[in-house]
Amino acid sequence: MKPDLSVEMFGLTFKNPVMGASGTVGYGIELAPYIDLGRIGAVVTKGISIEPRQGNAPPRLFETASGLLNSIGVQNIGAARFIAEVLPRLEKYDTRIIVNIYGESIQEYRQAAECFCGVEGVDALEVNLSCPNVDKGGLAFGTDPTLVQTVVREVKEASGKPIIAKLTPNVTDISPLARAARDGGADAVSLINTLMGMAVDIRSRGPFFGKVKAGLSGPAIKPVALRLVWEAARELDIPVIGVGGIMTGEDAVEFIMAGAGAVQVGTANFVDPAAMNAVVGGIETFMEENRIERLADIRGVIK
Amino acid sequence: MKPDLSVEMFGLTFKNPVMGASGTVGYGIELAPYIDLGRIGAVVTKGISIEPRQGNAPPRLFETASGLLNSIGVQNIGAARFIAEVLPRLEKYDTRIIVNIYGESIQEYRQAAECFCGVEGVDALEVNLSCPNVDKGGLAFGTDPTLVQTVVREVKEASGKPIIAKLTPNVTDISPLARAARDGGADAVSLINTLMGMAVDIRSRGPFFGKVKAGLSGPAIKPVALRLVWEAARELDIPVIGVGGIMTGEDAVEFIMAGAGAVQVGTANFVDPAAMNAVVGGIETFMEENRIERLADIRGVIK
Amino acid sequence: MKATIKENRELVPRYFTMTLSEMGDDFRGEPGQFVMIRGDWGSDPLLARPLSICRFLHEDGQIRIVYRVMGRGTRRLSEMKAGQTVDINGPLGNPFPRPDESRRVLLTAGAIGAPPLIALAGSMAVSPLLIIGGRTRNDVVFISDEIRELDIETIYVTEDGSYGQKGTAVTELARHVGGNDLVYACGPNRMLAEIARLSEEIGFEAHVSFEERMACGIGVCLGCAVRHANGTYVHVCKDGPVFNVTDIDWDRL
Amino acid sequence: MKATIKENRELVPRYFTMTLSEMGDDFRGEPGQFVMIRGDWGSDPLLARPLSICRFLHEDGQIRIVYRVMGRGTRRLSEMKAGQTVDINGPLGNPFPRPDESRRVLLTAGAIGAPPLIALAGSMAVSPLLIIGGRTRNDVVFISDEIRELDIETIYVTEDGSYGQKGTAVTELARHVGGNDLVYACGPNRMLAEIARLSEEIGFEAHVSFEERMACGIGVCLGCAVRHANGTYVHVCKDGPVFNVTDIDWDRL
Ligand SMILES: Cc1cc2nc3c(=O)[nH]c(=O)nc-3n(C[C@H](O)[C@H](O)[C@H](O)COP(=O)(O)OP(=O)(O)OC[C@H]3O[C@@H](n4cnc5c(N)ncnc54)[C@H](O)[C@@H]3O)c2cc1C
Ligand SMILES: Cc1cc2nc3c(=O)[nH]c(=O)nc-3n(C[C@H](O)[C@H](O)[C@H](O)COP(=O)(O)OP(=O)(O)OC[C@H]3O[C@@H](n4cnc5c(N)ncnc54)[C@H](O)[C@@H]3O)c2cc1C
Ligand SMILES: Cc1cc2nc3c(=O)[nH]c(=O)nc-3n(C[C@H](O)[C@H](O)[C@H](O)COP(=O)(O)O)c2cc1C
Ligand SMILES: Cc1cc2nc3c(=O)[nH]c(=O)nc-3n(C[C@H](O)[C@H](O)[C@H](O)COP(=O)(O)O)c2cc1C
Ligand code: FES
Ligand code: FES
Repeated sequence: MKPDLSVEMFGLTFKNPVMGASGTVGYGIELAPYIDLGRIGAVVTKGISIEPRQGNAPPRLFETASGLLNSIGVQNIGAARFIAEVLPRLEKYDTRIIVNIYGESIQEYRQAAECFCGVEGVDALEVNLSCPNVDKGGLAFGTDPTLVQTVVREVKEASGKPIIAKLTPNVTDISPLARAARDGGADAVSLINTLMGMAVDIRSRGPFFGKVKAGLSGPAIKPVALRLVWEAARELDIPVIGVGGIMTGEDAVEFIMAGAGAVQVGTANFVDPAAMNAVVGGIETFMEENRIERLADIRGVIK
Repeated sequence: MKPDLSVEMFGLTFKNPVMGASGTVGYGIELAPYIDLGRIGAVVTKGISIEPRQGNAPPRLFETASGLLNSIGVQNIGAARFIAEVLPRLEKYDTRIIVNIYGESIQEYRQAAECFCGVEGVDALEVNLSCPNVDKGGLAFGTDPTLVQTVVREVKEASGKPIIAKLTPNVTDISPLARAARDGGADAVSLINTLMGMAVDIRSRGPFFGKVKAGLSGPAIKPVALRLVWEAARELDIPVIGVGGIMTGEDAVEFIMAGAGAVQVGTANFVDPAAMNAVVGGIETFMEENRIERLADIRGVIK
Repeated sequence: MKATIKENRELVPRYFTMTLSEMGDDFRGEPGQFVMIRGDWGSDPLLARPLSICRFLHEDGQIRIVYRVMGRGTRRLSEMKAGQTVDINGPLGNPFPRPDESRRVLLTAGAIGAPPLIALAGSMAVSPLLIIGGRTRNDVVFISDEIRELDIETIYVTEDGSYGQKGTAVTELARHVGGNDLVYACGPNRMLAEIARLSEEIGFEAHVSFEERMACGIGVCLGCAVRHANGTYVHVCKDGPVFNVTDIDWDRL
Repeated sequence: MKATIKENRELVPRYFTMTLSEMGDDFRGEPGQFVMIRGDWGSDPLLARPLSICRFLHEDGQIRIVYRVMGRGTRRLSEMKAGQTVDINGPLGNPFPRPDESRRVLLTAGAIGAPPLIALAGSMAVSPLLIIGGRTRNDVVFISDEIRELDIETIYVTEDGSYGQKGTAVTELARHVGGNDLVYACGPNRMLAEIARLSEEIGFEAHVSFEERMACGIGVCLGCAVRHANGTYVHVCKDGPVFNVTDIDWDRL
């Protein structure tokens, strides 16, 4: 018997727990030549803001040991163009569409969310809480429980969509932030976003990136991501979506055992555009070999 | 002309900025067959507590992508035996000796520090602030500025030695903690200790480590370490000692450019017991090739 | 896609040629396109590396790449042996616009910039003039076998005069190029910027293949941004790697 | 220390033999000792791997290791070719106590546990009896060449009966061993625990080579802890890998 990989979250059924992580699958359609989008649970779009954004000046990428630093800067075409030009093409695929939204003030988050109010085809919003709070000197929203709760409540109200709060890992204790997201009405949390890192160019004797700091992703961060997912899952009754360094089906199973309701695959898509196929297949194989009928049988087995 | 690698910190001269990181060189003497201890700036001992400690049950090690998770649990022979049995052998080498101390309450830190009061041959104490605070449910001391300041003040008073406050990276913002260490009287701070991570054993469907969480070190964490060193160095006027994923002389130069007064080499010692020789040599080569006469010429060039 | 290494051989120190077979029947591609390539070597280095297709050996369903060992990835590649497999994604990016062969075509290569230009020359009916410049002898002769095989008219230039003319590819180009010529170039960005200036000065049309660090090679990471003359960012992997020199904001590289 | 690979060859599927030369004149070592070995392959995998010395080819200043591909590290090793170099640290750990050859010596190997026992047999004047057990044929015959070369009296045992006796190394040991015999063993910890129980029952002296994950191999990381019968932790790399079975707390592995 084929194992059942389907996942129920906030009233929706996902074919399987594997999603493309924000910023690593473009708007989703770009991967269509490489994978059957209908075989993955969902795509999460690149972060979308109210207005188009150019992103940061190059260089934007630096490879580290088993990791990648990026300083893309949320380059995107803005909500209006996304809805008009991209969404119709993306909707043709039989997969869930989650829009990742970006803002630098509560107002901006709210407005970005409003853009998707009533927009069919968008199944949920994922709120990137790692954005710098320009009103508060640039510290991420995701580091302050009060702000997390407010932002989540506002975007939920404004959009009427299920909300996934994407938490930042760069915090002392994830628990109060996870609780704040839930209290704000989040239907799920996803974590982790990138770890804050930096690279030095010893030839030029300067920072490698114009903004000095950049976000670290990839296999290097998997142990940290697993720990945070485990901590958040123990704290919450809403689903936790695990992200960070997932390259294989076995990696995904680790996150599920640590408590993840679903997983996102990010940097792996760069290494191999067909990575998500392999992750879905790997989970299936693991379940078959170990006679696991449904994911609930292994989810959160690590207490 | 040979470049000058020497470093002055808290009134002491170090031959060069390269130290063996706590927990990765045993008590120091274990590396004597592999490297000329007289060629490195200092050794930092394994964390030492008042009483001997057995450490955690195995397994204690798990290799991750470009990293290592450890759950050693501060196994050590205790301050008294260290002073009586190990120190006399270690003192014979022409290098600085820094004792890393461990405690689970302010009282324990103070007592551990007292053990070294007046003990000649011990050049400084490094206070591991990642220890769980048993009075406060196990969150690390290093996450609370008030506690950091208190612990540093107490150990300084009790030992009369220069104090290096070893900060934990698992915090939202390192600045207040770095300032707290300075305000408590720290002569330097070192960072980073390991990132908190976790590993899952999907065969047994359980956590790999008995304590579930474990500390991540190695090249995987270097970008995060660099960022924290840079942030702390901008904040402080006391030296910052950079640790995390340093494998080569060029890695060390990156930390120095990010603001480090000295560096520690940890996991690299496991990969190659002669790693510290290579790091010293690599810094020297870089300075020669780039006509840098002294480290001050490149230290903190990244603003 | 898996491809099998048929040959991997050092040409001169640091320069290698690798022939890949079993590319699959649907592997087509045109001069100027590249592949993302990676061996099966754990996660350090993590990302695939972009390398231009130097030869399409269509008869045998093979391609050839020529590369210089720069760092971790190319070194690892250089250690691979015939019979091992690599992961290939490609052909990627936009090819060189097909040259109007009624005009004189000049190819200008800076050392390891030569491979895509060799592919271009190989696709032309009439041999173009190839100018290949480099610091020293090895930086230009590494590609001689391909040049001979395709019988391309070539001027070699080295900065130290150890082989061919003494000078740089750009000074040599300046000596030969006219306003009505068509120039294709690949090399360090600094060299390409000089060609852009020259093109403005003399008025010739120039298409250059641009290099930028890449993560994905397929337009999903937005990492390979370069500033377009119109002020927006374009992406080398998807909008390039070939650009008309007038497309790039050379002052803000 | 750098050593050069003289030979690296698959014996049977997944089992390899690697001969290393240029070990340096001061490379001595005794049966039961191991080396930490690592190729020059970036930081994934990061750590060196402990492998027992299987043969000391003193005349040529060479050693031989025999290994099974388990995961990332051993697979990477298996891909290396003659002529490439590896980093070696060793010999490390405590050797087997020299057997009192007036007693009957029985060596018990669980599959890839054989290599250090081969080294021990090779150092003895009189051939001991080697019992090698494994799941199936390949898990015992991989080491046959060494056994033949050293002319070691051997009983092969497989769980599926595909080669030699049907059964396990321990059941076979139980059939042969007497209270006054001297047993040396290496294999999975589960097997060693059974031998410890047998030793208590029958009264023979047994020394086992123990496996635990290692980071440093030299006693600085304290990672390879195993519980001593006296309740403290000992470290496999420094206090072992060879232990008297009475030293280990087998109930708390
Ligand atoms: C479209 C395209 C086509 C290319 N075609 C070829 C080709 O045919 N043959 C060939 O040898 N090379 C080619 N390159 C360059 C090649 O991709 C890089 O040399 C290679 O990725 C370096 O990887 P590495 O791991 O060896 O070096 P790294 O360890 O990644 O870096 C080593 C050094 O090279 C520099 N570097 C790394 N990547 C780049 C880059 N993309 N551009 C400029 N500098 C870089 C780094 O700053 C560093 O100093 C091409 C690049 C692009 C974008
Ligand atoms: C003193 C000593 C001597 C050894 N001698 C030999 C030898 O002569 N020949 C040989 O083939 N092997 C020997 N081993 C075992 C060998 O070190 C491991 O098989 C190897 O480290 C696995 O590395 P890997 O990267 O291939 O596997 P990994 O990717 O690290 O792991 C693959 C699988 O193997 C398991 N594993 C990893 N390390 C160990 C270990 N130390 N013990 C038990 N299971 C492990 C893991 O749990 C995992 O399931 C010895 C080990 C020790 C400690
Ligand atoms: C190039 C790049 C761009 C990213 N952009 C976004 C983004 O726009 N919004 C967001 O919430 N996360 C973004 N992320 C974070 C990823 O979605 C993911 O959380 C992170 O990379 C960890 O997963 P990974 O290790 O599998 O890549 C980005 C990551 C990368 C590498
Ligand atoms: C096995 C191991 C044991 C450690 N023990 C200690 C310790 O006792 N006290 C301490 O302050 N840090 C300890 N550390 C942390 C290191 O000193 C260092 O901060 C960390 O490993 C990051 O550096 P690296 O990446 O170079 O290893 C330990 C690290 C490892 C890997
Ligand atoms: S390399 Fe990813 S967008 Fe170009
Ligand atoms: S492996 Fe490090 S102490 Fe044994």
